Amino acid sequence: MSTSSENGVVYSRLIAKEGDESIYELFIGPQHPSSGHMRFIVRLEGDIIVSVDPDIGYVHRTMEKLAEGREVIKAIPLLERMTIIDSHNVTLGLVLALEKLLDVEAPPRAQYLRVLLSEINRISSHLYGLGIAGIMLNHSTMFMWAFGDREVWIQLAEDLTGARLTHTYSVPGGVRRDMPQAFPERAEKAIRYMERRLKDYMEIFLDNPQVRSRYEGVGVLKKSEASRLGIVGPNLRASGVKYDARLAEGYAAYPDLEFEIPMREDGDCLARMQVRVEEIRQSMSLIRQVIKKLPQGPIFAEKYTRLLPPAIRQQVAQTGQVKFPGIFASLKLPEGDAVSRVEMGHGEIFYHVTGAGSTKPYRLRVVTPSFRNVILFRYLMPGHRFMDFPAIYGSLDYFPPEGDR
Amino acid sequence: MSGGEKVKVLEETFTRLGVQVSVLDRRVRVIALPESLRKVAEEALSLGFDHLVSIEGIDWPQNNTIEVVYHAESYNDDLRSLLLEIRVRVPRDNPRLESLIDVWPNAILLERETWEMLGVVFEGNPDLRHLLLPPWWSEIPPLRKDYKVQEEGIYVDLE
Amino acid sequence: MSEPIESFGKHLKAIKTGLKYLISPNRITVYYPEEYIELPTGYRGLIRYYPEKCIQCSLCAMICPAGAMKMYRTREDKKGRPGVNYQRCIFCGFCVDICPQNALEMTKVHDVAFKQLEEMIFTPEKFSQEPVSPVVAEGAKKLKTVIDEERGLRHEPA
Amino acid sequence: MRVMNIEGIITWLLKIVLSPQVFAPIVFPGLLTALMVLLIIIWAERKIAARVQMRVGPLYVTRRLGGVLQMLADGARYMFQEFIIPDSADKTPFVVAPVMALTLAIVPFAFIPSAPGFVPIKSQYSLPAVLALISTIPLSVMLMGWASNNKFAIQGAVREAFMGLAYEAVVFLSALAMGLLYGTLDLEEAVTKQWLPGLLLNPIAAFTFFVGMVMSAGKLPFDIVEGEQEIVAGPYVEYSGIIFGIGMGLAYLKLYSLTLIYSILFLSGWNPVITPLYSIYPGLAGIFLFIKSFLLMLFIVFLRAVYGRYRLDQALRAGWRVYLPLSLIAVLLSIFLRVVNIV
Repeated sequence: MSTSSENGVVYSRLIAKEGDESIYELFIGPQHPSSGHMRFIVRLEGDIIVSVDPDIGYVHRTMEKLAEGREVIKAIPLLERMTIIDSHNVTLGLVLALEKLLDVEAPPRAQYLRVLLSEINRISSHLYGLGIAGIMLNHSTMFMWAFGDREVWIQLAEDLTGARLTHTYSVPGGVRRDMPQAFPERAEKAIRYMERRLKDYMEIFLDNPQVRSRYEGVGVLKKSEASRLGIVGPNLRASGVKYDARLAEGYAAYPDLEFEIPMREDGDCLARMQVRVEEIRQSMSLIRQVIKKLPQGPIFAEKYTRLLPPAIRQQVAQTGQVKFPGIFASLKLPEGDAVSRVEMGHGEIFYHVTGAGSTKPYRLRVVTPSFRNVILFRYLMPGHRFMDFPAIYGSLDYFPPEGDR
Repeated sequence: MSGGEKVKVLEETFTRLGVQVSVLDRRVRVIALPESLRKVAEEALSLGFDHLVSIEGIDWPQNNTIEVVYHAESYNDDLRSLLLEIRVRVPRDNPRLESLIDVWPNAILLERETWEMLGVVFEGNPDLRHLLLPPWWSEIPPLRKDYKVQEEGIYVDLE
Repeated sequence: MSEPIESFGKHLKAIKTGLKYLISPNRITVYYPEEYIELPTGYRGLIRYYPEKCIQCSLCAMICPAGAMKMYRTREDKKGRPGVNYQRCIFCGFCVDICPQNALEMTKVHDVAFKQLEEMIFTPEKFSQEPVSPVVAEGAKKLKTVIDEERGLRHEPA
Repeated sequence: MRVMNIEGIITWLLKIVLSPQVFAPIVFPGLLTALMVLLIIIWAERKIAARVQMRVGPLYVTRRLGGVLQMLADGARYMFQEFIIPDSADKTPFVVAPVMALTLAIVPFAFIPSAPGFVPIKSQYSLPAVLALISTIPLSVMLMGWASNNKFAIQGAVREAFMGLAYEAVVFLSALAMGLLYGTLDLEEAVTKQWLPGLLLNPIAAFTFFVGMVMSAGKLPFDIVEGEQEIVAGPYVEYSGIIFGIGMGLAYLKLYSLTLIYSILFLSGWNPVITPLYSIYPGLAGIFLFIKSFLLMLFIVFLRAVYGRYRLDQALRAGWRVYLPLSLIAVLLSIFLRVVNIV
């Protein structure tokens, strides 16, 4: 097998090495302060990591098998449990694929509301990532600040959808709740507060010389390697690849909103964290644009509101809370399959839904960003010191329940 | 080269390889045979699809085959809105395929998952062991249709 | 430690930021049992069932993703009435949204505790009583959350 | 046999207790205040970190005082918790090591003067004696790590050895610089010689001693020995119950004795002596020494809310490449100041 790296990837680092007696084997096990719900078999030579074998699957809930055994609409709250900190982005991919299969189109106002909740979730997912990266360096202030300020965005999501984390907001045909009256002004205040707080984050965490010395030049992922290993999300954009599923797919209302893709060239831990902070700023500007440009009109597809009795249709228009038609309990998926890609906080999620004419999907394939980033643990770690392990782990923003599905 | 011509170029190169090509909404679907899989993969790599998004197995017990679906993607600007889908059918009782690790390095984990979930053996994959399931998993691969999951009704009868 | 002077300046800036918040902390703690937060309208809490509106169409039991809503049938009434099992319920609100008669409604109660697991299974009779939050019953102070530019989340007496 | 009446015995006892040899090490800057400082400092650390981090910190133990007795509750919990000795561990050193570490952390109070003329053991080598005792504590921590026969504990013990190398030389050299400056190695004389606080006389030594102190106490940003995120709790991973409590309190006791040394050498010790108090009882006159070291500890503990953790090799590199040369410069500066006989 070629170990040359002409196509950019060093193959020898892809295979976990067996230990001989000079190798010190440490199990950073599922029960460990900084391992999350997974285990790493770390092989050390002195202080230098020889190889890391990520052993995932401790939170594997067989989502794909469960989705095959239930009606289609039930797959949405099921698959939301893969990443509840970014729950709208994780189910949006499935809803888009189902809309292609059921050939229904969400009205423009629903498209904008989807972007609104997606960006709120992206900010709270990035804050979660910043907090975990902070506590991995034992910087408890960054952890508490990130999780404290995340409450502001969770509060906004709660006003919009009625649930803090697991909103189940998008369904095939549109969204379930309209934007409340007081929402725009509260969102504006949250954005101004967050802009001020990001400056404090930079001063106490990212520009703190102690954190800089832990992050700079550590876990460098070269541009060619990132693209060849199929890395996604901020980890990819920090290595200089300008790719974002929102540009590639142009779903929801993203084509008619302007946003740039923050990027870095050097691909080390610091670049990844800086990309996440800048993406928070981008998401806030997107929220401002959505609130300004939000079109009037229905939030649920005409094809389904037509089936509601007139009294309920009147009530929906008045309360802004959508009611489902009876057939939602047993939507029939036609023959054929559909594919969708959505940009989550952690990266690009991929759905492939195959229907076979029954109410249950024949096969539902989902590849989450964390599953695509797992290979980085094995690829990036060799050659670093043992104390770089939590720094790299924190900067990758890996989320075990999402990686295991 | 705009998206349209790009798709045409893809179509010609693959039809020259003697595989069935069809274009759906922004997806180039290639139905390949197990023998021509490596040729198609190397061709796709040279065209710019330099990494895999997913390797998926679909179990069709009716016609006794397992269909392995590769989705390849590219990050450069002209190809990024396109997805290359390669479908290969292998017999259900002895599903064997050639491992594509040296074409697409990130297949190393995806192949492990498909082997574990559907029993498709990828020859040449150096460490084909359990990834998500516990190491002592001995039942049939769970994503096969004959691995039944217990269903539940909606009625509960009181006294 | 390259360019020590500049990094020393940054050390001081980090300590200054810490001191700034030491002097004027922006705490977001709510002392829960003594105070509780008044939740926004449309909050998805425990469900309330109105038996008189229900037409026993069992759509809610069919759509429930977690299999929490079941139709409890007795010998005399074959169609059955819905009852929820809060061990499984995920508060997604699908049942409320599909009910054609608005016989199900979500309250703002979310902090009910149960001593035994069996208590969490609500038969139709128990399901039709209004759930009561223990904190409100004890008369805790009601607060409402305000998002404020300076301090982020602030809680004012509602 | 002279019959000692009751008052005789009481006055005799009182004389013993109030004598410097007993009062200083046991009561004032010594054991009792050390334990009381231990409780207050850990509580203050959690409260300060909580204030910076948008939360409240310990509260429910004594609600009106803001949970100040929280540490007492924790201490009692450790006291009554059964400590488990793993059978794979080496039993006797496993239990003896933390106790030895605690004694080594408390013995330095025998040399620390708390007021002019009020020192338990009067000797002109009290400074090197204290520092020598404090530098033996890492040995017992290594023994703890080695005896618990656990992979993470051994990693922790090796880290303790490495860190010991990083800061020991720096602390000794900066203390030597001050000894040279004052022309004496006796702590009490050092204070009398400071017509200007040592900090202003030799700021470089003050800075290097401060950093060396933070490193040796294992406080952030040099919290490397107990790196939770890498090696769970370092040498203390197999410990539970009171020997774990001792292990945890050890770092703070070491910090307390080092801050006392720091305020004696650099912040002119107990200098503004309150003469009326001195005439009543010399032991308490040194209250300023305690206040200065307490404030210094509060600042060091506040650093926890500002910093993460350095890598082991970065701490070593800083120790050897930055602070050791700095402390050598400090020695040269003291020699120069001595020649100019500024003191």
